[in-house]
Amino acid sequence: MDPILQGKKLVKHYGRVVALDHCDFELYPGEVLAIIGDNGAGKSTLVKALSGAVTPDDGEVWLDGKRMNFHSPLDAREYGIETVYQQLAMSPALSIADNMFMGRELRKKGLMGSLLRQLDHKEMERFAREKLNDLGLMTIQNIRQPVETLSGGQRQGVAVARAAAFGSKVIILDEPTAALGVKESRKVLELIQDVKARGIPIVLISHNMPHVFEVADRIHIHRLGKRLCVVKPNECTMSDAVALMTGALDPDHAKAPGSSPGPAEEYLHSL
Amino acid sequence: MDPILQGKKLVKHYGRVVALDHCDFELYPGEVLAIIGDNGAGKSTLVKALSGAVTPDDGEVWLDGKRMNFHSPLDAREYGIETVYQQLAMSPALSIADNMFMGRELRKKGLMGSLLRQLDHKEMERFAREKLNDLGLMTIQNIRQPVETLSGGQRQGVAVARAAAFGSKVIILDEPTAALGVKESRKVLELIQDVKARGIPIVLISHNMPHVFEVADRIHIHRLGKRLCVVKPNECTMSDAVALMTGALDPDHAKAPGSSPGPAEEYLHSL
Amino acid sequence: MTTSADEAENIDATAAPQAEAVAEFDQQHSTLQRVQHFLHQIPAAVPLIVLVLSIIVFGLLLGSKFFSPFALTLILQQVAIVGITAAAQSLVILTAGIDLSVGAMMVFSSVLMGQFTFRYGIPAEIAIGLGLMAGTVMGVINGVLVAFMRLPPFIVTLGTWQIYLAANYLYSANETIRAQEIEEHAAALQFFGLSFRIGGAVFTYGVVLMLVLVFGLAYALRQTAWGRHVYAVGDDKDAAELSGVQTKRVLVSVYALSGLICALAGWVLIGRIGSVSPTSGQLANIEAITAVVIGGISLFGGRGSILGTLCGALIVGVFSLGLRMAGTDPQWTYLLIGMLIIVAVAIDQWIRKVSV
Amino acid sequence: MTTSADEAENIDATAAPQAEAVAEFDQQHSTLQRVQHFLHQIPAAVPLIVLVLSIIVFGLLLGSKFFSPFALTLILQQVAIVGITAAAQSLVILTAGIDLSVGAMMVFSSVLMGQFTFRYGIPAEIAIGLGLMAGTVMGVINGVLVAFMRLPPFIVTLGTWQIYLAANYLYSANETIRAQEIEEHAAALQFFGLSFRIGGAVFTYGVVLMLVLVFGLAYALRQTAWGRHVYAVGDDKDAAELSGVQTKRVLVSVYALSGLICALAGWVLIGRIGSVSPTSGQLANIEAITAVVIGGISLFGGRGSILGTLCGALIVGVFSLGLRMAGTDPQWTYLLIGMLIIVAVAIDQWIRKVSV
Amino acid sequence: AAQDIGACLITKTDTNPFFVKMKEGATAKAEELGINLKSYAGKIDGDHESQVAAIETCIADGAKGILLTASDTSSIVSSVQQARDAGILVIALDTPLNPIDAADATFATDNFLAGELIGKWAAAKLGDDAADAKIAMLDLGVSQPTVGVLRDQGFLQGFGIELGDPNKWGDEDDPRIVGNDVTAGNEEGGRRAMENLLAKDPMINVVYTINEPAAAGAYEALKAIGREEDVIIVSVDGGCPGVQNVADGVIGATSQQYPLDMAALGIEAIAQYAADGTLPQPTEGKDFFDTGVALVTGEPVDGVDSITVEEGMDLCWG
Ligand SMILES: Nc1ncnc2c1ncn2[C@@H]1O[C@H](COP(=O)(O)OP(=O)(O)OP(=O)(O)O)[C@@H](O)[C@H]1O
Ligand SMILES: Nc1ncnc2c1ncn2[C@@H]1O[C@H](COP(=O)(O)OP(=O)(O)OP(=O)(O)O)[C@@H](O)[C@H]1O
Ligand SMILES: [Mg+2]
Ligand SMILES: [Mg+2]
Repeated sequence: MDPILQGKKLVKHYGRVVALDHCDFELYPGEVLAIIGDNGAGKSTLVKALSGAVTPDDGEVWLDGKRMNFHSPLDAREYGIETVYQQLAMSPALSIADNMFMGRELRKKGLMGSLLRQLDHKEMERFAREKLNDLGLMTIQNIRQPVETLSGGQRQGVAVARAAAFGSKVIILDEPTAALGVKESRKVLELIQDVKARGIPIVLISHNMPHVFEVADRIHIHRLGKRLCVVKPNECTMSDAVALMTGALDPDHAKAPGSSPGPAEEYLHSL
Repeated sequence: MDPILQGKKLVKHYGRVVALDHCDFELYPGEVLAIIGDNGAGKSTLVKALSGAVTPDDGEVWLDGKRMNFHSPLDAREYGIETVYQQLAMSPALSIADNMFMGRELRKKGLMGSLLRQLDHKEMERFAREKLNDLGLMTIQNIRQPVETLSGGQRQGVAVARAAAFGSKVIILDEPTAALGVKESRKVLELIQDVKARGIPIVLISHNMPHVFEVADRIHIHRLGKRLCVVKPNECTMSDAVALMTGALDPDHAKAPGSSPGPAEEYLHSL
Repeated sequence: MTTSADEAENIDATAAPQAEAVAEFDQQHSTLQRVQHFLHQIPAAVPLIVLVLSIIVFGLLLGSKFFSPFALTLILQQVAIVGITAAAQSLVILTAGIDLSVGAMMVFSSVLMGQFTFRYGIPAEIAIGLGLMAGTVMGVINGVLVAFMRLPPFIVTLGTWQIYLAANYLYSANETIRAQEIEEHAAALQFFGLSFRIGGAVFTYGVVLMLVLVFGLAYALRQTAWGRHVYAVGDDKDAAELSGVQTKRVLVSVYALSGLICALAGWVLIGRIGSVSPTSGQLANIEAITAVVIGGISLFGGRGSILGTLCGALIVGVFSLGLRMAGTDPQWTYLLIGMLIIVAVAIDQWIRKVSV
Repeated sequence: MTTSADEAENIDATAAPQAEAVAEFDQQHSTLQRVQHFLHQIPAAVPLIVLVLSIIVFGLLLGSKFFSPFALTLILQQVAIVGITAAAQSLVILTAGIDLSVGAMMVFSSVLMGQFTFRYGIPAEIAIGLGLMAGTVMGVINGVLVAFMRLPPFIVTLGTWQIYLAANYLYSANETIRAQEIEEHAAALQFFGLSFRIGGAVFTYGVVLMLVLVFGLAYALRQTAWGRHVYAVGDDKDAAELSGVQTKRVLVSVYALSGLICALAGWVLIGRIGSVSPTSGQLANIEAITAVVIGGISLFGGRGSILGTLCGALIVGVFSLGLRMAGTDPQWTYLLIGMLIIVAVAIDQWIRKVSV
Repeated sequence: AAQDIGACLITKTDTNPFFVKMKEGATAKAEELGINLKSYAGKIDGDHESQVAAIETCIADGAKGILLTASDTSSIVSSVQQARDAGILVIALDTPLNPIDAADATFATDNFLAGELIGKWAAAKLGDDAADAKIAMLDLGVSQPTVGVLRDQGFLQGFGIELGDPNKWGDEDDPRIVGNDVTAGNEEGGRRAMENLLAKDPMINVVYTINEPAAAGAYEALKAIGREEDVIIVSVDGGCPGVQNVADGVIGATSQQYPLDMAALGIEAIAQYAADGTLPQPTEGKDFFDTGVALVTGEPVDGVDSITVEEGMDLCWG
């Protein structure tokens, strides 16, 4: 099977810092791929390069077997790649509905829409409310309230809802549960399963190992700006994964789980 | 024993939102008190009210048996209360050392210091480097580099180091490990234990239940802007705590752990 | 791990009904708070109220002389040019920018329209079209420098202001084209100076243009995707970019439109003063910014309404005419307008602070 | 749970030696990059280089006429007032503010000094002291409105600019006090106009004051806690507040100091033009902002150096005198300075962008 | 009754002492005649818009007459026409409109003549040295307002220099002119412009200045290099500080104008017009009422009429 989204030897410098150092990346159809790695390893930069938010200095991005040249997140979105960025991309003074439809607003039917380009606020609000309810974000009562009046967690929920609603080919989530409570985190994990069930592959960045091991099909371990290795959750323990991403373990030694205890307990001990 | 830091019936409105609704709070000497609660429950607002970053609309803050009237974080700091806020309080363009000593700069000895008020950059840098090393933030090589060039995790490390270095009476940490990797999180937990060993009480806000149950002596469960109840980690399971903070469980039912499985396994199942 | 979903369901199911109102516990509101909340909902409400109040106050002070259709429509006429440039300024300020070159673009466009007609003998209609294009080009230059070179708008337009103004003087050779000549040979240039009467009220086409422009832009900002994008860019440019707004295109479009509107203002200017004079409009920058600020648009972008700007321009107009009619020393007028700016914004801030 | 610490230790222990250089992998740098990095380290380097280059270019173009001690020190004299007001402006801009009232504070203070002396017969030294106090008070008013009322600095000083200027005209009744009278009765007012020679170079005390002020402020900003706080407030006010800076006090102190420095500029102004004239300094705002901007201080606050401002003011001085000596039409000077602003900031931006 | 007679005075600015004096003259006369006078002004020189708004206010106010010193002499014409159509007497003060008959009457100084007088005086003062004089021209502003152009060109004509386009300064190619620079008509601008031109040629010995504040600034620049004794400064205006400067030897000669007279005459004309509808008449042989100009100098020369400093002091304004 060919990867649906692929990065080849991606390079990105920020001044003197090399955030991506000839990094490879593959996402296969229908899978949930987790990316884990230390702070500053370059995970966010990698997904930004894949989704057009940064232009890599070198390297290639391939989607569905075609070489892509994304110059902005909009380019990537047009190909069905939706991303929830680590720093949430929201306009604080605009409403939840406005934010969800930013850049793909619905116009009214008929002359008002085509000639006067009037927006269909009603329909957009209906849709937004529906998607938030799916996520269990019932605490948001007024879909017209500005995003700045939401708590950090509620905002994250809106961002995830937006990605889930519009992503048709790939959904990328950069630490989607960092600011979320237990219940909301759970909803997001469920949503990931839902989306996967719809056949859409997902890239998930998270520092939360139990989450990662629960939902991921494969785990891309990122270190020093490049992919160190890829492991499968059932072939690797949590503590090995942590050891790999911190450099305590060599990838070559990790391939033999054998006598080690089950992933969950092991992880708890490593905490 | 009397509480060292106490909030009595604290109230804080943000426009139509009631972030604190007659909330009580007690912190006893030498303990680690965790605050858990849903997103938007008002946890950050509570610690801001205690540390002078917001002025409550009503209610009282008591420190060491004396009524306090903090008008700014500086007021609270002068009484030895150090806080790491959820949105990190850093000046991006200034150096790590400048940030650590912001508001309590060291002046040079002698005439240069007293008359010309010259700062002792050397000493401040030495001290900052030492504190960061204590936290294992070895990856920061240049203490003079602007904070904006650090990764999110590194910044959080600097903030925690600052609080730990200067807090003499109470240290408040609002989600100090949210952006941190596994290793760095561990260092922060160790630091909390260290600080506690020095006899300084700590308030810890976190969504990470294993962390909370590991280090907390008592857990303040916050819900809908007030304290729902206080539990002890060894008398309550993680899933009960989660149920309490989401409202799934009444505080009265939670007091009998008895036959339930150990906290860790229970939590894992609830995930 | 993957077997735990069922148990979790249980917790969530019980949690749901109770967890609805985390952030919105109800409370009793005082009347004051309700007023504040209402005012906060409608960003143009404060300037509108100030406007109505000031008309009433001057009406009481000055009697029928001020409170006549003639005097009141005179305010509209006097405000037309400021109102139009302030509309352009509003657009730019909504994107968290500022356009110090509005006055320069206006006067240079009007000079180009005039000189194209009289120096090169181009028919007035075409010359006007060329002038409008020139204004747009000046706006595009601002926009490109802001959007693609990522230079701060204040600095870009501080520079282009001087450049356009100097170009204006150099090109025009400081020559004024006289009203009589224009009337004779190129009446189209003075189109917006023509007036019609409804009862005692006198309206010029310039006033009509201002109203059409402001309400048209208000519609576009509120009801079209472009308008939402303008707000989003002003609110948080990086966030807008990440959430799929073509921020560069939006910025260039806003500055280009600002240039075009200023060129229109230049055309209206010819109608108002009759002649084409390269020295007009020297205070247009300050006046336009003053109107925007009194109208309650945030200088940090993303907040406020262009209808507020119209009110802001009218407030200044009412004060100026009222104080002039009352025979106040001009310096006192400036002093009072200075205070008006601060007070208007302080009220606005107060409303925002208390009712979030 | 609490028993797991030991195992964790092991992981960390092995992790430590390898995890050192997460964010700082080494790489080869091109010479260009190294130059950029160097320039980025020293914020005043770019304007300094531009200054030296422009002196060299004009020196080559105009020969010894320009490259003489006389002409070069003349630039210093011409720049003194702009340099001083720009120093005040720099302070304010470093806190992410802007002070549009610098010119008004300067001229009003100078008028007060003169009128106190001549209208009320107060000894000149005391009148000067009162004038300096008046400037400080005007600054404090700005500062209080910004810090305590939380109004945007642009709006506050847009308002007070008009207020102070109107007050200036009303109070002075537009009367000029002649240089000869001042010379006779109150020579202290002209102190900063006195000059001394070193070789062919002529320095006024005004120039000396400018240099002392700029270097003194550079020291204070770099070496004292107050200076660090000014930067922190400009960088991120909320963060500064949370990390224990008394932001309100810092803001008021900065605006007050700005007022005081402008009053000093007013005193220097009397020395320079000999007389006390309420109509001077009309362009001081724009000139001060231009110097700051060319000097590379960010309008968003928190970045840049006041030494850059000095270079910025000198660059404009060199261009103005150089172009005039080359016989350029004054209008071209404005056009070129407009371009200079944009180019200077574009270069600055480029350096910041490439070398973070 | 006279109380019902409203009159307006509209000046270019209310900060320039010249207009301040004009306002004082008008106010005094209006009080004497019992006329209700309101004064308006532009915010800065060249602020044409405010003047238009002021005329409109006067129309709305039902004034009988308007005294106007126009910032933009031709653009203002249509507004003036509006006022005249409304039956208001419009008198241009100091600055003739373009065309001059756009106003009912013009009470003005002949600015070209004012320039010519100081030009002739300077040439006569230099005598034979006039042939290789080095002249600095300190003008008003880059937008070349007419008053500035007339004075500048008048000076050059009087000095005996061939003019280029008489509607424009700066296009002469006589080598005696070191350069033109702009002063904004104030001391700071005067000093800077003088310095700039001195840097170009330190041997300048004749300085034309647009007005007396600019002259005072130029003097400071000359003093700074110790050349104030051997340079002739000439100016236009005749304000009291300016005449005092002539007495003190700062300025060699200045052409004095009479803004107080202009304003007082204007108010009288309005009162007359309100009483019986008579229009004021222009001076014989000119198309405006010449309020006169006189050369004030302490060192009279042959062939140029002048008054003494003492006489100048008696007539001065400001
Ligand atoms: N816009 C930027 N400008 C400068 N440096 C940057 C920028 N974005 C990222 N970096 C640097 O690039 C490196 C990689 O950052 P990145 O955000 O990709 O890390 P990450 O793996 O997502 O870390 P975290 O887990 O903390 O989110 C870091 O050293 C960071 O400081
Ligand atoms: N500055 C503010 N302005 C307006 N509303 C605010 C502000 N700060 C907090 N709120 C509101 O107050 C409520 C409590 O917020 P708070 O940040 O205290 O929650 P929290 O418990 O810390 O949540 P989280 O776990 O997401 O950090 C939320 O509804 C939030 O939207
Ligand atoms: Mg990241
Ligand atoms: Mg919080």
